[in-house]
Amino acid sequence: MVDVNKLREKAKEVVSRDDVRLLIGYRPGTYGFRARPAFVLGPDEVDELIFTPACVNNLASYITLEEKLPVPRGEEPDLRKVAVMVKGCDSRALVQQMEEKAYDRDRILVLGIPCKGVVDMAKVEARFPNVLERGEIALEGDKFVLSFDGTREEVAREELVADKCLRCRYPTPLVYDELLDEAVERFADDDYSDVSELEKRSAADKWAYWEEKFSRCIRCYSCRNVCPMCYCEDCVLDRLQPQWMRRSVDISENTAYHISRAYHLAGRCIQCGECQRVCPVDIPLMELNRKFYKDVEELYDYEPGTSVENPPLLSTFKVDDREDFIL
Amino acid sequence: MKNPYIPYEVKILDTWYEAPGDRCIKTFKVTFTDEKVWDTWNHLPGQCAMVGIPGVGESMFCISSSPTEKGYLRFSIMKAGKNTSALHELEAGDTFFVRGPLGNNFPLEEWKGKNVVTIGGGIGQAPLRPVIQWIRDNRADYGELELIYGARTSADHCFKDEFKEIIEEGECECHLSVDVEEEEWPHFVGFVPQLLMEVAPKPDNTIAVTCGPPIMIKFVLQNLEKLGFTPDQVYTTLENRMKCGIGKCGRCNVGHLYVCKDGPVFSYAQLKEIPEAFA
Amino acid sequence: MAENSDFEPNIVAFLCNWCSYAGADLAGTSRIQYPSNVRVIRVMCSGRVNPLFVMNALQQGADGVLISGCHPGDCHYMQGNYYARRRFNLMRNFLEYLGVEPQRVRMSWVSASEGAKWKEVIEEVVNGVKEVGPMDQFKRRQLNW
Amino acid sequence: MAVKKLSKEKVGEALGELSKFRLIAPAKSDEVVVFKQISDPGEAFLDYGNSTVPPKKFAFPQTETLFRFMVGSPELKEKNVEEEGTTVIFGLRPCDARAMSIVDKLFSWDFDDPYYLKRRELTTLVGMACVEPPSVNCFCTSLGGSPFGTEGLDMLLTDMGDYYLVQPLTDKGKKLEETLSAHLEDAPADDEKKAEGMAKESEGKIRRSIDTEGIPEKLPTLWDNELWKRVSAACLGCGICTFLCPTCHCFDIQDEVDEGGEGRRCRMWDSCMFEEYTLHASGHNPRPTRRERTRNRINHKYSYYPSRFEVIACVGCGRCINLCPVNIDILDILDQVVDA
Repeated sequence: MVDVNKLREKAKEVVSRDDVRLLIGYRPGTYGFRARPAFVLGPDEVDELIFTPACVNNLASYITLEEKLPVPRGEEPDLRKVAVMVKGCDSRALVQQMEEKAYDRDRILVLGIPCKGVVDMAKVEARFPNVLERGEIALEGDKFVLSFDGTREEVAREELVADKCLRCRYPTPLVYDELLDEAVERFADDDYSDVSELEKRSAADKWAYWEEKFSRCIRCYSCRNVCPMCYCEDCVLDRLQPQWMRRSVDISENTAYHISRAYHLAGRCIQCGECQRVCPVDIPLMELNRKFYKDVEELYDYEPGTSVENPPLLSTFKVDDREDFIL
Repeated sequence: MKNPYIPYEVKILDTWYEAPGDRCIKTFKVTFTDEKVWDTWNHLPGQCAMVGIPGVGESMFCISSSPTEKGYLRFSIMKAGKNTSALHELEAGDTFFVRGPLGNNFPLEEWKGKNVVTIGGGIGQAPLRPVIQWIRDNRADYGELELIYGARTSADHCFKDEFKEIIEEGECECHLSVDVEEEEWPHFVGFVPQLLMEVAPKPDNTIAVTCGPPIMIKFVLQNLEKLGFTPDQVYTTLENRMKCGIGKCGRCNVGHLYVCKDGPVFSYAQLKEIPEAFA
Repeated sequence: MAENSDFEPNIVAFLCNWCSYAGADLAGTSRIQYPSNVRVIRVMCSGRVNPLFVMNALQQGADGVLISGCHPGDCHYMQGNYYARRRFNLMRNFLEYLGVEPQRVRMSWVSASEGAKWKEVIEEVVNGVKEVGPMDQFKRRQLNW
Repeated sequence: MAVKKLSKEKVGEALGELSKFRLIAPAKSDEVVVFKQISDPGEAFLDYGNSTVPPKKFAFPQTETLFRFMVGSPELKEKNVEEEGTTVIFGLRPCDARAMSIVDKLFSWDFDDPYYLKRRELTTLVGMACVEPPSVNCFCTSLGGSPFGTEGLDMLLTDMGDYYLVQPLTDKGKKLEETLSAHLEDAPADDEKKAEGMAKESEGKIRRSIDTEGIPEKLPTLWDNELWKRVSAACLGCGICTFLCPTCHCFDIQDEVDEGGEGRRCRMWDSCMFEEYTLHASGHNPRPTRRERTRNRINHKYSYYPSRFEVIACVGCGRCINLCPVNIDILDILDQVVDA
């Protein structure tokens, strides 16, 4: 576990630097076990910063999310660095963004947090409903320790940990300027069993499965907006000329939306799981992304967000790529 | 009551370009395909209508003809997005759809006996045109009419022929400008707010009406204050993205006012209270 | 899906201008008979085919989609078909994962001289789609209202 | 007439009776509770907290055709809402019903919205009192609502253990009670009193609150306050808070044309948190960042709406708090407004 004092000290040092504009980290949420993103502008604001297993957000999204307003005449654009705290999975978003040349490495300052897993807040809230006063979660050994309302509960790690963490290949950030804790050895691997299982079903079964899910979609676009890889300034979904995706919400358009969203992440999704976490109607979006992830690894031996030097998967090719499916 | 979402079909009687370029402005002179609609159609200067083509969309435009011009409506439309591009394809004899009249109007009844000065910029002259036309057609009811109008170049001037006619007839003071120097331009060179200071209309018993790009309106309002106009003597129109036009869909609000329903005509006295009005 | 002998599928084919379109043209001028279920959309290169095109075709009532380009190495733009190949492979696997039968989305290499191959490809595609029946997964359905 | 009860064993029968209407009830889609049209009473899932998506979509559908046309033809075929028939929304929460009565004001303001109002006229709302507040973030009592609130409802059901206490509240509710009469029995005489006590108890269990006094007047004075930048910094600009809000009513209108030129003009939910919401065709956007959009959302609910309709456009259902991906909490924002 990251020592919170060390984290705040480091944060203070970073935001005090002349070449740093902003530090993005975590602070306690407004109720229960929640944590939320913190945007720290000065050294006097670091005291609320935390890192706990409740810090589920992928803060890499915010680097590209900020609106670029025109710089008023006579003023210089603010080119100072953005400092960001990242877990292992989050750091891969930075790698992938830089691989795609979304920004230069010197625009960001990365505080890496080796991570042994965050909680699935839905599981926590199902297990401990009605916790309003601020509670705390810590990982101690292989148990989550939850303290709230004067009580302390221990729960086995597997029961509350987010699914993505059980498959985590990169618990220690792949890119950082400073590591806030000792590196964590890889403790899990991904066998894609969930994807393989679905692959085996019949076409009709698969469609029935997805139809139920897609028909719930309300197209709030939270899965798109939260995604660190969805940073196009002009999204194909919003375009009216030509309008590829209609705004009306029905099974056809919803399916089209989910195909487009997932396909745009083919070879780019870094498995942070944010899309599935934020979905208000529990569409298992990671099962879509993971299909691509699996195929990309199996067919092209490519793993997104692992090396800045790699060319993006779909902007390159090999002459001997597989083509047994071609007539 | 009629379903307010159902538009009327109109037929284009005549159409011509006011200004050239990528963002060209085309005027459409139209009448209802169903003549009976005229019996219930009542609009006043300043009011708007949703103009569109089923299959493309709808957008809000001011009706740029005065109700004193009988038998037709006029719209002057700048090519900007999907809907306006489709409208620009249309020629005389073609049809499109109109839903309205929507919004409020200039309080021309209240202005009776007063002088009126209009200050327009570019396509912003479109909502001012019905005011001018109304006053020209009810000349005895109003005092002096003074027109101030500018655009980037002389080619960008809207309603060129009508301005020419007004100037030739000498029925009212008319001040024109272009932003940048051009050959054989007999009038003012510079921005509209500068021209306004040059002309310096007197505020006594006078109403100032302005419409144009937001940045122009901002400086015109400042300059009118300098000239001694009080906020309740100054009127302008606002625009925002609109969908329903009847105060339901929510997007066109500036502060607590819906531009489509409470506007588009506002007095500066109203807008001064609303910081969002000039966002 | 039940096999339906009366079923005549709609196939949308995106053909590259330089090879496959010419190949289909050759089939025509050589009077080679092939099934008339295909609606051809000419694109400059198979690399131009955005996966959105495929999805949109299926939404708008196509029962199958074919993308056809030059053989590897023959691309008029040097590499377009290589990119298309990668993109298409992922697309095809993904649609299958959602429950869209793999027979519905196909890709082929047909050169300008392969009029006879064009016929074979079309027969293969049409028969494949006939096997799985009409596309009814995410076709746009106008609701009653 | 004695107060009636509906035994839980007979709920199936009663729902069967009601399925001659368009019957909307909470049901499960995987583990998510959604309101949907049900034909089989067994689908109904009444033992729920609250639905993720509010039942507003049955008065104000997410996508709705206004009229149909053939491209190039002058004929426009108006949608006839009447064809949808009589609708019963069964088992909705009092806050969601109250939200509908709030939104009614907007849709009947000045221009009547024929689609919405017709649908409301055809709809009977059967509420399910919250014996337990469904969420830790419920704050309906701060906004004039209550877990047993009746505003907007035609009938209220209260879970008394083995049966539901049935209280018709309007003529529509009484009519529905008659329709159901074969399945109802007399309730114990003191049940209404008992329910009042349960209401008090449930109200006492609501733990979040805000004093709204003065907020509508104060908000416009905080226009340029730095709090807006702070509270919106984490916002992702998604539509969760607005789409899932039972009082949010903003919509977009778009035309859709199919192969062959058959088209429809339809309206669909839109969100003030989306960038394109206010984007002009010229490229100018009067609300260019999440700061302005967040400010507008709060102002619309807590200042603009009450200034026009004398009621705050929020019912305290807590959905926007529960489901915000980044824990933007409307009560936290309002606290900051009060403190500013």
